[in-house]
Amino acid sequence: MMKDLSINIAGLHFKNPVTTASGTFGYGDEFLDFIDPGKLGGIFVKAVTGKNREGNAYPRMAETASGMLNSVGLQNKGIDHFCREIYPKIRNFNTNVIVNVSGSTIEEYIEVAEKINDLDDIPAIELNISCPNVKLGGMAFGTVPDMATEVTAEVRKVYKKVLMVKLSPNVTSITDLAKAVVDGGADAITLINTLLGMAIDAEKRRPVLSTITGGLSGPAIKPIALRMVWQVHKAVHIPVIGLGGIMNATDAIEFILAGASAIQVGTANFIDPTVSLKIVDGIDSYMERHKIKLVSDLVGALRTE
Amino acid sequence: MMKDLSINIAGLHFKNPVTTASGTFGYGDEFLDFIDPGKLGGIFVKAVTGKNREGNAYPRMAETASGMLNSVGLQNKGIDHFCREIYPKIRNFNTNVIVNVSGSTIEEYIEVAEKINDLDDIPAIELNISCPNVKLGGMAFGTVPDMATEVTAEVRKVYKKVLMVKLSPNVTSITDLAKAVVDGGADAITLINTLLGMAIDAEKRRPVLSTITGGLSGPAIKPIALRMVWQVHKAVHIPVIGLGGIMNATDAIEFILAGASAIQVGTANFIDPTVSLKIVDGIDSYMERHKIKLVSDLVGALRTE
Amino acid sequence: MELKKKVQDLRVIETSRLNKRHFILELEAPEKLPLILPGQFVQALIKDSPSTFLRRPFSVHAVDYRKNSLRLLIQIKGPGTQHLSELKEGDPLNLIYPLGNSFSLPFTKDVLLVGGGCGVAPLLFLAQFLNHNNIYPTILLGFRTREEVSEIDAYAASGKVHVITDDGTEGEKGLVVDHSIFQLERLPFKKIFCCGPDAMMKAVAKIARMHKTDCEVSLENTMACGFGVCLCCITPTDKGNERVCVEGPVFNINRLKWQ
Amino acid sequence: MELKKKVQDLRVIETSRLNKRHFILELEAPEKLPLILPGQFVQALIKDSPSTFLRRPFSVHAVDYRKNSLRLLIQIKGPGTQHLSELKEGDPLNLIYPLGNSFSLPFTKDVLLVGGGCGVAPLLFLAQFLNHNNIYPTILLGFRTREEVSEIDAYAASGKVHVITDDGTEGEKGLVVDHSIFQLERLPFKKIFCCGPDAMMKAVAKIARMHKTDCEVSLENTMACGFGVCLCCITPTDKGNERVCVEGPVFNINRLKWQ
Ligand SMILES: Cc1cc2nc3c(=O)[nH]c(=O)nc-3n(C[C@H](O)[C@H](O)[C@H](O)COP(=O)(O)OP(=O)(O)OC[C@H]3O[C@@H](n4cnc5c(N)ncnc54)[C@H](O)[C@@H]3O)c2cc1C
Ligand SMILES: Cc1cc2nc3c(=O)[nH]c(=O)nc-3n(C[C@H](O)[C@H](O)[C@H](O)COP(=O)(O)OP(=O)(O)OC[C@H]3O[C@@H](n4cnc5c(N)ncnc54)[C@H](O)[C@@H]3O)c2cc1C
Ligand SMILES: Cc1cc2nc3c(=O)[nH]c(=O)nc-3n(C[C@H](O)[C@H](O)[C@H](O)COP(=O)(O)O)c2cc1C
Ligand SMILES: Cc1cc2nc3c(=O)[nH]c(=O)nc-3n(C[C@H](O)[C@H](O)[C@H](O)COP(=O)(O)O)c2cc1C
Ligand code: FES
Ligand code: FES
Repeated sequence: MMKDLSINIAGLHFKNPVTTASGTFGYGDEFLDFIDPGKLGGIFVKAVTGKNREGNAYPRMAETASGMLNSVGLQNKGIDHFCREIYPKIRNFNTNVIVNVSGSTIEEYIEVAEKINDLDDIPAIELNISCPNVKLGGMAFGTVPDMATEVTAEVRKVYKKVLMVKLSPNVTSITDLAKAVVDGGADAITLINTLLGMAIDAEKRRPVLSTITGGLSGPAIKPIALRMVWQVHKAVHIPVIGLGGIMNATDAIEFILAGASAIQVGTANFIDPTVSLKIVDGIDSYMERHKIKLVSDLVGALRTE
Repeated sequence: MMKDLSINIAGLHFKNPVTTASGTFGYGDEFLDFIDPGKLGGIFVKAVTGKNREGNAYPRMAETASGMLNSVGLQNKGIDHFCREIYPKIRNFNTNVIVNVSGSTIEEYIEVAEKINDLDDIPAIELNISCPNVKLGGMAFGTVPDMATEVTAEVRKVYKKVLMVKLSPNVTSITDLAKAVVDGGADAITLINTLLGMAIDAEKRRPVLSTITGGLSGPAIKPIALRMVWQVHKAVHIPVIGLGGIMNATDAIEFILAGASAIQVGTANFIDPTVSLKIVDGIDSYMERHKIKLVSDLVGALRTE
Repeated sequence: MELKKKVQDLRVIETSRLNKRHFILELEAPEKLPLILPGQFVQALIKDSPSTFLRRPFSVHAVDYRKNSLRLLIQIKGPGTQHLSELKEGDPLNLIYPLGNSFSLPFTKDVLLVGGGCGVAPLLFLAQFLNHNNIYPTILLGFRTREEVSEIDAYAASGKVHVITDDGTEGEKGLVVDHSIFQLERLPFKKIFCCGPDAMMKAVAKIARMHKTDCEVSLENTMACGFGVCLCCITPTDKGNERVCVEGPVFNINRLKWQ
Repeated sequence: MELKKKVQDLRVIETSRLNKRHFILELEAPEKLPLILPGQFVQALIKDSPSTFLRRPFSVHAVDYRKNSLRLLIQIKGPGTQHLSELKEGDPLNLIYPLGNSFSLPFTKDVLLVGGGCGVAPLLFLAQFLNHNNIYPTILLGFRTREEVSEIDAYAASGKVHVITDDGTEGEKGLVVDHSIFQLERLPFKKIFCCGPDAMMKAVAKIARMHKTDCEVSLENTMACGFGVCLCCITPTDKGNERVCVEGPVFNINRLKWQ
């Protein structure tokens, strides 16, 4: 059967709906031993901020039931280093290379977005207004609708290509936030970032993470992520990119059925660095089995009647 | 070593900090083959509403990674049936029998609370303003601070014994909600109820639950629950009762260290109906090992300096 | 005999493959078995499997009070049953049991048992129980194909057995309701006990109603607890939503509000 | 030889218990082993264990290129290592390997290896590697007690071995830094390689600094990925926060900013 796995998001062509999540795929180079990024729909690289950031102190990780907490805290060498050192190495991956843009102030978001706008081979950015791991680090923008609209609108003014906004799940109403970024001019919405959690070492009577709380990811959060993708897909008319605990093709298809035009593989990359390609293959066989020619026909195709 | 596991919550004496969560322990009677409820600090019985409710349609359950979704929807036979048929059977359990009070309107909460106020052997109620599984079913009260204050204050007027309020984790700021119910006159705060989630059957392309979304419980949510207990413990001066994914004594101690004066065992009861007593024993040996005489010395004793 | 429910580690004393998808687990209790009735089930804890958080329900397939052992007949469906199929002699298996109500002792000798797929599991136990009460039922068993037809000798010792397979490779061909037994103008049975997939039970129930024959079915359902506290396993009945794990799994079709 | 990292199912060809808490796993690769250097590690996938979601890192203890096999020396700590201790010959174990940097080839023959607990794991491989380069190091191994002293013959074949136990039941008594080797006024070593618990490495580093002896340590750390993408495993160095799984696990103590 002839199948078409390609997806169009705000005019941008993805050869398939499988991409990798920011912060779990480095800048792609660490994966070259394992997979060819050119076989993916796209890759979302690690968060870039205005200046160099050392991130949080160690320990930054705690394992939890079917998941993990992290408190990396946006460690990166800043936008200028990115443009100079990283961009030349990754611009020719044969896929959509999308940069996750983070900041503490609107000015910082604007600065980073403006500089990335000048990079020819970066077709889109993902505005991270949802990182729970830095003080003043975005999550405030991601939990108050007016602020979400404002930061999106300000970046929209300087960024001319595809503007995606990544939402935080730590909110009462995810649809309010989604509508807020649509109002700000977003072209697509990514969700979800991590849920704010905590781990304790009972023997030492201490928090496991240096930051006490951190971001929860992995299969544990999949039910929450699926619910939010479904709610946002119904509430707004721009495309949704779904993630949260995707470990295999079945999980990916669940997100697509719930309304995701594309999906991101996050924590699963740590457990199997080849998993994203297996998911592409798995979606292919699902379509074969269910006689579906266009993957886009599956987007939001959940039967609820 | 002489140890004292007892806890005092708003004047109410608990012989130990281990209780069972509403909706996971029936009315206690189904557990009599497995354990003696008299050995527990208390039991929180199934939600009681004003009138008989049939709850939601089948299927009401979906298994998820380290957790489950339910959409029972407060099925119960109403407060009058409770007073007449259930209360006489459970009033003499040698422990604190606490009733979870639910409703769709403030009037309904008041009606139920008033009637329970007249039952001599029920020393406390737990106001459930957080059930995600019924339309107009409490969650609205649990996500808007003003409404949370109002329903608590109205019930406070008619309910003279210990008033606990159970919060929903599906909010941007759990501390705002906690402060709101303190303002309303709550004596203690229980958290967390379930997180709103969703499960999809990819093969059938349908939601698994008849209600599409449902409440997520089990170890998957423990990191989120711990974080909220910690935040609320620091933000308010009334006792906190903690739950969410507690499977064993170590989990229970983590909640106590984070600030819970007592804990509830929920979903774990389904997997091992004797687990609550094992947790009492496990806390005892932890205290022995760490040379702690009063369990109350562990409450909020997390070292974060 | 004790009537209490237990949470107990039993020990695998025999495992045997019936065919590619079905196997038998024989489990020995560490002490005297409680009284178990036909139609009752157990909740098995699947340890060490990351993809099974909740217990899994299985009907009791046979009981041996002298050996203090019980048998389960299990069809491999997903990770839980896969894991159980890999248990070895001597391995422990934690059960909550016995759970649920049971098939009722009929007031007639003209009894038909109908089972399909892994729905045959409780019927062997039921047939033997009927034998103890001097009833020798007719037993109609449906299978997908010849390869899956199994334990016929055991059933034959308890009643008259008919087999039907989807593909006709053994016995008659078709679904159980296609069997010639049901084509008679008057059904020669006063009581039917039925267990199998939903669709099959509904089809049998329809025939039973047509012939005004009394019929009990054992419902499947997704269960979280299995002992009545979670209210996840309900089915609509004449008394409202009832729990399949306590008021069931066996229901008289008159009481059910099947869609 | 290939230098690529691999994700691969290896097969257990030998398991042996050294003592109650330690065991060896020998694993055979399905094809030619890539080049592995001493100090490098593997990330092992613990399948079928509900309490281990992430992989677990282990140093390579020995490599046999002719057999295409490698050995791990593992201390049982929690559910992951417990599960590995129950693997049987023939079982598959999925690894990502080889990961991390390696100990450097020293420009001297006066080399001391110091290991404590499961920190001895990479030292056997390192000693053999040094031997290939005509260096026969002194090897100081610390154990809790006599019962845990193991593989001394293997080490003795590669250098001069000293043992110290916490309780003095074998060799000298005390922590490794209490050993008489370190009590000399001038250390007769120009290079120290050290691996063990944090506290031990810090104590050894202190002595090395005092004597101005070059010293490399292999850091432990909690890792999510193990191949450089999650940034969970950092340690502060002279170049800022560096990844223990890529820029390490081996660091020269001059570069570390230990508290
Ligand atoms: C009272 C009762 C008695 C049972 N007796 C037996 C028995 O004697 N022998 C036997 O082989 N099986 C029996 N079952 C079914 C058995 O419980 C399931 O097949 C088993 O739980 C599947 O677990 P799994 O992890 O292998 O597969 P899962 O991955 O959990 O499920 C695989 C597939 O089966 C479906 N499924 C799972 N559980 C159920 C269920 N309870 N009802 C309907 N569909 C389900 C799922 O939707 C999924 O599509 C019984 C069920 C009940 C409720
Ligand atoms: C680069 C590297 C090489 C290693 N080499 C070896 C080796 O050769 N042999 C060996 O036995 N072990 C080695 N370890 C340690 C080993 O990875 C852990 O003991 C193992 O992951 C524990 O898993 P578990 O599930 O059994 O226990 P868990 O339940 O995960 O942990 C048990 C206890 O050990 C602590 N712990 C777990 N992982 C680590 C860690 N990475 N660092 C410090 N403390 C930890 C936990 O805090 C907990 O208190 C190495 C670790 C690293 C980072
Ligand atoms: C170690 C780690 C680092 C992360 N860093 C970032 C980041 O820099 N920017 C961002 O938007 N999200 C970051 N995330 C969040 C993921 O992109 C993703 O939203 C989240 O992990 C949920 O998906 P998952 O369950 O598939 O991992 C990070 C997650 C992890 C685990
Ligand atoms: C099947 C089921 C039914 C529940 N019913 C109620 C209820 O009636 N009232 C209530 O306040 N919480 C109810 N809960 C929520 C639990 O009391 C508890 O808050 C939640 O499950 C988290 O704890 P756990 O992870 O330990 O189960 C229910 C939970 C489950 C799983
Ligand atoms: S499965 Fe819990 S009530 Fe039936
Ligand atoms: S463990 Fe992920 S970067 Fe080191």
